[in-house]
Amino acid sequence: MNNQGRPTAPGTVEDNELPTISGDRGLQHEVSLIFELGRPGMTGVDIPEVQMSDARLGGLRRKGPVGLPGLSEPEVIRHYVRLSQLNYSIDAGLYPLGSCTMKHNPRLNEKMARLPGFADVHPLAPQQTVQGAFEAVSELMRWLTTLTGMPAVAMSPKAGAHGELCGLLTIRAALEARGEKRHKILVPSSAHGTNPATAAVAGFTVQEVPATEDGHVDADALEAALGPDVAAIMLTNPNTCGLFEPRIKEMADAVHKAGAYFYCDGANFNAIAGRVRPGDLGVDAMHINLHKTFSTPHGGGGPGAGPVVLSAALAPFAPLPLLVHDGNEFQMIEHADEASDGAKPFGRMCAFHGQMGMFSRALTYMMSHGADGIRQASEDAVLSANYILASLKDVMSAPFGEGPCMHEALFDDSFLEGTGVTTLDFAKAMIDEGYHPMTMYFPLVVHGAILIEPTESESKESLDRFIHVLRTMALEAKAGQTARFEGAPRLAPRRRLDETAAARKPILRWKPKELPQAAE
Amino acid sequence: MNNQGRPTAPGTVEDNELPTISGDRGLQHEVSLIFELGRPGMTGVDIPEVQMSDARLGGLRRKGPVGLPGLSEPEVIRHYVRLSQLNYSIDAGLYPLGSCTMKHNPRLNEKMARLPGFADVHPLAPQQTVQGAFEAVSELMRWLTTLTGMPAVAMSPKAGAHGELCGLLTIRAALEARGEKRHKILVPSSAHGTNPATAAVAGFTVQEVPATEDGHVDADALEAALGPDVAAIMLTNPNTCGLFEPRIKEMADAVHKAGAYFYCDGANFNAIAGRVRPGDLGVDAMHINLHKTFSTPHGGGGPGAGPVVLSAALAPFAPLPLLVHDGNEFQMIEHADEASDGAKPFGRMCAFHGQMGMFSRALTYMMSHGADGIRQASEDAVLSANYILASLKDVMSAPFGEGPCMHEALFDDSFLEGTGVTTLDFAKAMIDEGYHPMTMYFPLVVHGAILIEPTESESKESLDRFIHVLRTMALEAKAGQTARFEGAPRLAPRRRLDETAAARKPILRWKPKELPQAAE
Amino acid sequence: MRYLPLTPDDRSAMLNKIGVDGIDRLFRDVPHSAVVQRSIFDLPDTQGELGVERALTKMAAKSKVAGSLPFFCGAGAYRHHVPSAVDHLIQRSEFLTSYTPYQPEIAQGTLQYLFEFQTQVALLTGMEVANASLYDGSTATCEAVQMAQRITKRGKAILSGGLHPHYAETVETVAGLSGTVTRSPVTPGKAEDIIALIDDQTACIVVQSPDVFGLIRNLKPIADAAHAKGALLIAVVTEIVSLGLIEPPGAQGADIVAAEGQSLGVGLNFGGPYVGLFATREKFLRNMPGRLCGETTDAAGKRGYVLTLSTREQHIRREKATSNICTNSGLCCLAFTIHLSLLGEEGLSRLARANHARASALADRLADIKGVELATQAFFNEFTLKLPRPAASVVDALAEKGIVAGVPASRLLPHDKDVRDLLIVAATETNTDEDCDALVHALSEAVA
Amino acid sequence: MRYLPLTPDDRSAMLNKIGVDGIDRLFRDVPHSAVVQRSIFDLPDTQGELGVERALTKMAAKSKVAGSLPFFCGAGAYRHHVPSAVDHLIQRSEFLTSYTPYQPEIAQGTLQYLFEFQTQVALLTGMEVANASLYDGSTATCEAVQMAQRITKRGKAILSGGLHPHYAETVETVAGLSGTVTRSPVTPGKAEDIIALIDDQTACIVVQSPDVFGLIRNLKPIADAAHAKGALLIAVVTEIVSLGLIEPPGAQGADIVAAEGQSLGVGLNFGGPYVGLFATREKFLRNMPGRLCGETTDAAGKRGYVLTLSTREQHIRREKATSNICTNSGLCCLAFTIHLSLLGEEGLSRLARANHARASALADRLADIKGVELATQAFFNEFTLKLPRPAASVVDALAEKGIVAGVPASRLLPHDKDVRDLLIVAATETNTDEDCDALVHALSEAVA
Ligand SMILES: Cc1ncc(COP(=O)(O)O)c(C=O)c1O
Ligand SMILES: Cc1ncc(COP(=O)(O)O)c(C=O)c1O
Repeated sequence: MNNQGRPTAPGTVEDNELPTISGDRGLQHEVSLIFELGRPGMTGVDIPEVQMSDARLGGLRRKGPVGLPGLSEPEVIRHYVRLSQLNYSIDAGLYPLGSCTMKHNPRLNEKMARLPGFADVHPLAPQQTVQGAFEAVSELMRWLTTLTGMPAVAMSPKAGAHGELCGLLTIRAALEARGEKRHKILVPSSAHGTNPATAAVAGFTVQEVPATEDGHVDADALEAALGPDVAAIMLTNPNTCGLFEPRIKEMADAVHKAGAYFYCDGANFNAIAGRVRPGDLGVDAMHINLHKTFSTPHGGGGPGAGPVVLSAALAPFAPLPLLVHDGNEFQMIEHADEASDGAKPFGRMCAFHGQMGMFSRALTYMMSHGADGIRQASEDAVLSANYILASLKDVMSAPFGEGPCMHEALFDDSFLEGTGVTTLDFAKAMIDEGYHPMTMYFPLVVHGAILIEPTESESKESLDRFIHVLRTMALEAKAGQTARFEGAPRLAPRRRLDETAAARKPILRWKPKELPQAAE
Repeated sequence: MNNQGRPTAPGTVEDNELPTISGDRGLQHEVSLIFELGRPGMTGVDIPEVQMSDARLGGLRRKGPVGLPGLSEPEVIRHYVRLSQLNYSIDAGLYPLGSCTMKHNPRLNEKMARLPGFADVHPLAPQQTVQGAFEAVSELMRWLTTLTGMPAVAMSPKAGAHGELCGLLTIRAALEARGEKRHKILVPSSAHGTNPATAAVAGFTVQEVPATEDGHVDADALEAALGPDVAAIMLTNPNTCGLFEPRIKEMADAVHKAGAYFYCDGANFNAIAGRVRPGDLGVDAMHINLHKTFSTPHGGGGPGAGPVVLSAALAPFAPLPLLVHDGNEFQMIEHADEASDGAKPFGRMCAFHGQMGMFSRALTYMMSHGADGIRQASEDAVLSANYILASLKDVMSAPFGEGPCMHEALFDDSFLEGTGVTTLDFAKAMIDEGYHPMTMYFPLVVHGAILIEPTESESKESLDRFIHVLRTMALEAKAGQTARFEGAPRLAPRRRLDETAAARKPILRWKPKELPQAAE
Repeated sequence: MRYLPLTPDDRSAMLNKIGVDGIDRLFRDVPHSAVVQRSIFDLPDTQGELGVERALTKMAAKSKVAGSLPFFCGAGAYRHHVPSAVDHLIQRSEFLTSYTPYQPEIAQGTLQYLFEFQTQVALLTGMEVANASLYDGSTATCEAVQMAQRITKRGKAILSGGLHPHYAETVETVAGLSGTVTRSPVTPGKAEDIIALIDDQTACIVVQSPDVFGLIRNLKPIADAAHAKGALLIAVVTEIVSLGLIEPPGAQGADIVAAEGQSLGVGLNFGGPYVGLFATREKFLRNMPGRLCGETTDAAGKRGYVLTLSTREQHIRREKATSNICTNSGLCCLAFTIHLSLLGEEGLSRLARANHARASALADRLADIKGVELATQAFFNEFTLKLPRPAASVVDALAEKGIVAGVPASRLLPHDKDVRDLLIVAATETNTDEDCDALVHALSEAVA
Repeated sequence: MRYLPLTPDDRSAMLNKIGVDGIDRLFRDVPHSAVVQRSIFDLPDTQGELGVERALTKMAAKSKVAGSLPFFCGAGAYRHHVPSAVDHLIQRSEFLTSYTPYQPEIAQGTLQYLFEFQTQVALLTGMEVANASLYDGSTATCEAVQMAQRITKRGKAILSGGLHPHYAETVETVAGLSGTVTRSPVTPGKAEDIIALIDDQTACIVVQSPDVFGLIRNLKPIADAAHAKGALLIAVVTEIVSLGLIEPPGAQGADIVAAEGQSLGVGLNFGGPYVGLFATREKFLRNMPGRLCGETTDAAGKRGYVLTLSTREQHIRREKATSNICTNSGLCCLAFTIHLSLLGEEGLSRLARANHARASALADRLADIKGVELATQAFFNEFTLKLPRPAASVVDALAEKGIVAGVPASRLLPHDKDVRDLLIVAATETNTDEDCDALVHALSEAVA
């Protein structure tokens, strides 16, 4: 999730420590920009010089240099190794980002994704030569449709938001096929930002549906908002407050009765996979973030994959390409007129066939867990979140009461009232304790939200340590012992960064110095 | 090299900083022992339960548990990732350990070593099925013998010291074949500890040869020590003071004239590879540390490989196994009587055929560099060491004057005299500056030795930064500004460790607590 | 299960603390009828690494690996040699298993490489600013069109016939919602007269160079014509290595560059994940889609990096955002930027020249085959051949012999009769002389 | 050259600073006659990754990979499945590219895993202390004999006939210098009466269990007899996984355990690098060879680890050291310890049982073949068959068919006529049912 970084314009701090000569501090190095390193002519890749004429370049040969620095391999490796050492990671610690499902990324996934038969395969190679890759995609499709109880799945979306777009365009096509033009999408106020943004991209207008006091979508308000102009609702379930929507089937029925479709944001599927099938809840389309529920690594921001499972009503409108098996071999249908009767693909989401590199990882995860392991993982994720909720609710403030929650525990900042400590301070102090902060200020429906998703990957011992630290921090804050919150983090590679200044006068790239640098 | 850690029993230090609740500090985590984690029954490897009877275990089935902890994969990964984050590495910074040749370890080496045709091959598989692996070994042999100008090479020794042993046993066998029993080995006082230790293991007695004032072996003393009881000299060249022995040929001639052999410790081959052939210097046997000169990674202490090149006089006595090519295919001769006429192998150094995993890496290095690149690497290594010497000699003290040196620059501690700062303090303060200390207190022939080997892998910019830091430190020390040396390092994961206590009451393993731990 | 650290005892203790008597209690809000048992899923149980590895290895072995045979497919995805350091570095836990860098104090590693990536993309394309990646080249093109529509407040987008058909289809599907999209007809090996199509309703012209047939396009006149009518020129690049040798779109007047970065660091991956590069002029900054990383200082005055200008993004602006993108191509950016850092100016230039030289030599040899014509005269590492037979059948015949000759144009444009005999052939530094010999030989036979 | 960061300009500037006018000046101490030119070496020049990779990949492809066919070789090196986490973790820069941990403040990662490794080895072998590794099992055995010679101040070492012949030859070669080494004759599938050979000159008895023919040996009586004469029992283990199922040597009275750790984490590697495990009783501590890591505290009172008792080692004691070893098997220790940490008690036990079950079932099927006899009755995952023909020829014949049946005993003992027909067969968790079927089928044919 992505609301963790409320702009901060921190004051300055003083460092009383004896500074080092180098600026480095033990194992932590200051890292120059790659552009500040390097010498002309140097390279980290040896490529033989070739004879080449300009005759075939249409007169468009590059006139000047690109401006890239030249470094040897050892320097490049050191640069990136040092950079990596400035990062937190799941491998190094608990990463309780609510809505993000920062679970363990098994190493076997990485190994399998690198099998040449999956990785060194071209998307437009003759189809008879890439049957192994097709088989992997097809196997993953089987797992996804089986686990969700949905008849079809569109594989090309490249992440959750792209999946949302795919889902809404499918709905649009289905409506058009019915000869209807509905322009409105209902989105709860607790929805993730991608939901309204996607609705807008897909050419719809967004109408917000309020939440109830207890963190659910107001089903009555939703029903009241339904009408002939409503194309679909976009509902997250479990929702972004970490709660299962108890009236979900009722809402689905109402939506269908109103001639609209039920798009489910499946970002939180990790709470229910193997225990609940969205298809049984009346869902028409749902994206699945393979990079959340199915453990493909987040990689510092991506890539992901967002396949969209579809109900029978929507399946015919799935976008190109379509993977089919003719009883003999797999075939990727890339053009509408090659598709089977009844298929009315709405178009194409992107070049080629989707995120194969993520598919092989997710499939490895699924085969490793098995259906029993996936169910157990969901249960453990929910259990761990409830354990945290139960262990912290007396010292922090849980806006929606006693629980149970699903896979994430939501707190608000009322426990910090009057302490001078904000949710942000609290989060930054966690950094000094060796933890990545949780998601904060999201969802928007509670004040100063603190959303903790431990996932199923933490041991009880790890959860207990985490709880101990958070309890102690909460108690200290309430007792007026605020030293560790002031100006935190103190022990990270950087103190708080000035986000306001960054936005006011954006410096978005390195630029060569105007004047040639004086020689050393 | 291995004399860096003079036992220290540091005083205690005080930490005025606000301690964290968790004990962790930002990105740096405290790490429990693996035995302090885990729960019974848990495992990080899923292996199906099988039916098994005891009938075939000869009544020796294990009676009790081993006592290993049970952890899941995520916990194991976190454990080792966190541990790794407490380490310095070449990849992260300059590692100027004299005599250790901490050069860049190319990633291609790692990739090639993992080719299944090299890695997933059994040493006793039918020889006709492992021709690819044999070819790689044979290619490496060609490179080694060509670069050294020696006719033969024994490939099985597992590291430098093992190579020394192989060399001395070859010499022993050659002497025996001549019907001679000579019991003495001459070893310069500057020699690495493995030299005398190996001589002892090989059943020889050691006689020290002194060094001259200018850091060379005293050739006159050496000649005087030669006699009918001397089996060999063991000479390091370039020597451990980082100097090429100018009278080496003279010494070799004298040795040969006295009926003895010239064993050369090739640990410092990186200074001269591609420019000087030890065969041309009169060397009879020399080990090559593939983990130094040829970039196989040091891996926190090993593994290495120490092939020994042999002169024509010694070649017949090389140990088993012997790799030959019969014009048709490769064959590994594993028994003396299968060897060609004239071969009189002295025995066997170890099971199987040597360190294949290191061979493939070293071969990759050689093929990547080419003979020109190897020569250039040696020149750059020597150039960089001289650059450091020239840049520091005015503020530090170079015992052997103006240079030039070879691949490493030697200083003594006279520049610290009267400052209260020791070589050890100086080294530990480098840690705070983001550097690994250099080799210290070795070689033994100078006081408080500081031996800096930058290797060819550092850019000029990196050398300049390093020089700047060391200059500043030296000047500060001399100016009586000793704050940064007292109790250094301050910024590493640990302050100075009590080595005296560790040796006095050794705790060499974790032990289960006597009493069952109280439940939390 | 090796990935799940809780034991049965742990679970009991935790349920106890929570104060419920079973896990089902935690799922009490799930409608009763929607609770399913394990048995409903016709799927296997937990499997150890060994079993999974065996099954997947067997499956993967049913694909013919590009690196194991003479291989000449391009058309938007290019096989280049990726230095071994790249894969080693991107697998470091701290890069691989970290999230989007929203906590900059402990994410400077990711943030700095994004800043460097943005700089590299700007330099390569000759533009002023670049973002921290989009999904891939096709979706980047789509975002570019939508951005042009926003900036110009016009709806009409004109796509060159040389734009990769998958890209064109993607733009039609999505940007077709916010305006109209017109595709100019295909003119293989020739530059269409696209200038004639520009009118004062036109938001943008989208031109790919080298185009899908390999042809290098001269963008300057198009840019001038577009600007004269108040329209923007969107330049598309599917083979980013070409910019090591060819004049960048920025120098030719492009307003937005949308490119595929897969050629550097990423690999083929059967089509994804790839990395969308997106660059534009500074003045359009606040209309850009995607994340941006910017320089700032921390409270101690040290230089540092943060995600910035997020008021353009969905998590702040919701339905008014410049795009709905959230997860992007982070790790592929890293692979891209490491590969490019390794190459540097000299390496990139040599790589580009090696590609062009190889493709040129191969084109000459193939054009010498009787009945085969070279349709593309100016190209980088990819060209189009006109064969005397339908190209698809030739490709199939050669595939039988273990040679992958290229992409038949009919695979991308099945309805265009004119392209039936066209074969799109790419050659890179990874093709050996033997590969080329094999192709020349087999193609000669196939068309004889 | 991609690995060399100095440019020609840098080199000039540096020479300048040094004050010499050319690199040759720095080599002035090299005798003139020994200075050679590049041209003297008949070796190729610098090559890029692509070229090196191509050449080596081609070379490697000439080996038949164990994992690609039914494969049953053991005899001191065993093919086990190594969890993917192992290779990922050992490749972390901080482990791979660090030196021996002589600066403990910035090497706690290495030191702590060595401490954990020592503990694991002690636990597995049932001994009190273990060191931080030796090169491999064979050299560890050799060091054990030398250590016994030092402790007992006696020279005679008696080697069981069941000791791996390579190990025996290694001991003879090296420990033969510091005493006499006697090899008891080979008694395949049976335990020799080694006790009879012990006298009061005996420093140690060296017994391997399971022995080279797979036989599990009962060590207790030998230990008792040895101790009665003041000799030490050295137990050798070449298949460390066996200790997940079999009573450890420590519990049977062994004084020193020398073992090969290759089975866990390391892989086959064509014979090396492997990892020598070495454990003994606390009272012999100061006679141990190799590095030791110990617990201590730092100046701030925090627990930490250091290399310790280095007064035993060559860098301090020189010719009086307990061994000449310096570089050991660091990274292989790490692989071993990670694999064992992943397995844990339960995983190791299951792994061991799976191995035994598979080998037992295979032994039964092979023994059913007419003319084939099972020579080893008590074994772990390896057993010896008596064939009706020389085993070497059978192995060759099966290799032709793509099946590697095992190691013919004659390969290890060519001069022992009695073993000519013996085939040593190992089966592990990596052998599938199909592998076993193929072996049974092919062997039936070969001996028919
Ligand atoms: C609830 C929710 N919906 C949608 C998304 C968007 O998914 P993606 O980032 O894969 O585009 C996210 C991811 O942050 C999310 O948490
Ligand atoms: C000069 C010298 N000789 C010998 C050796 C021993 O080599 P190894 O550690 O490979 O056994 C070393 C290594 O430290 C050394 O520096």
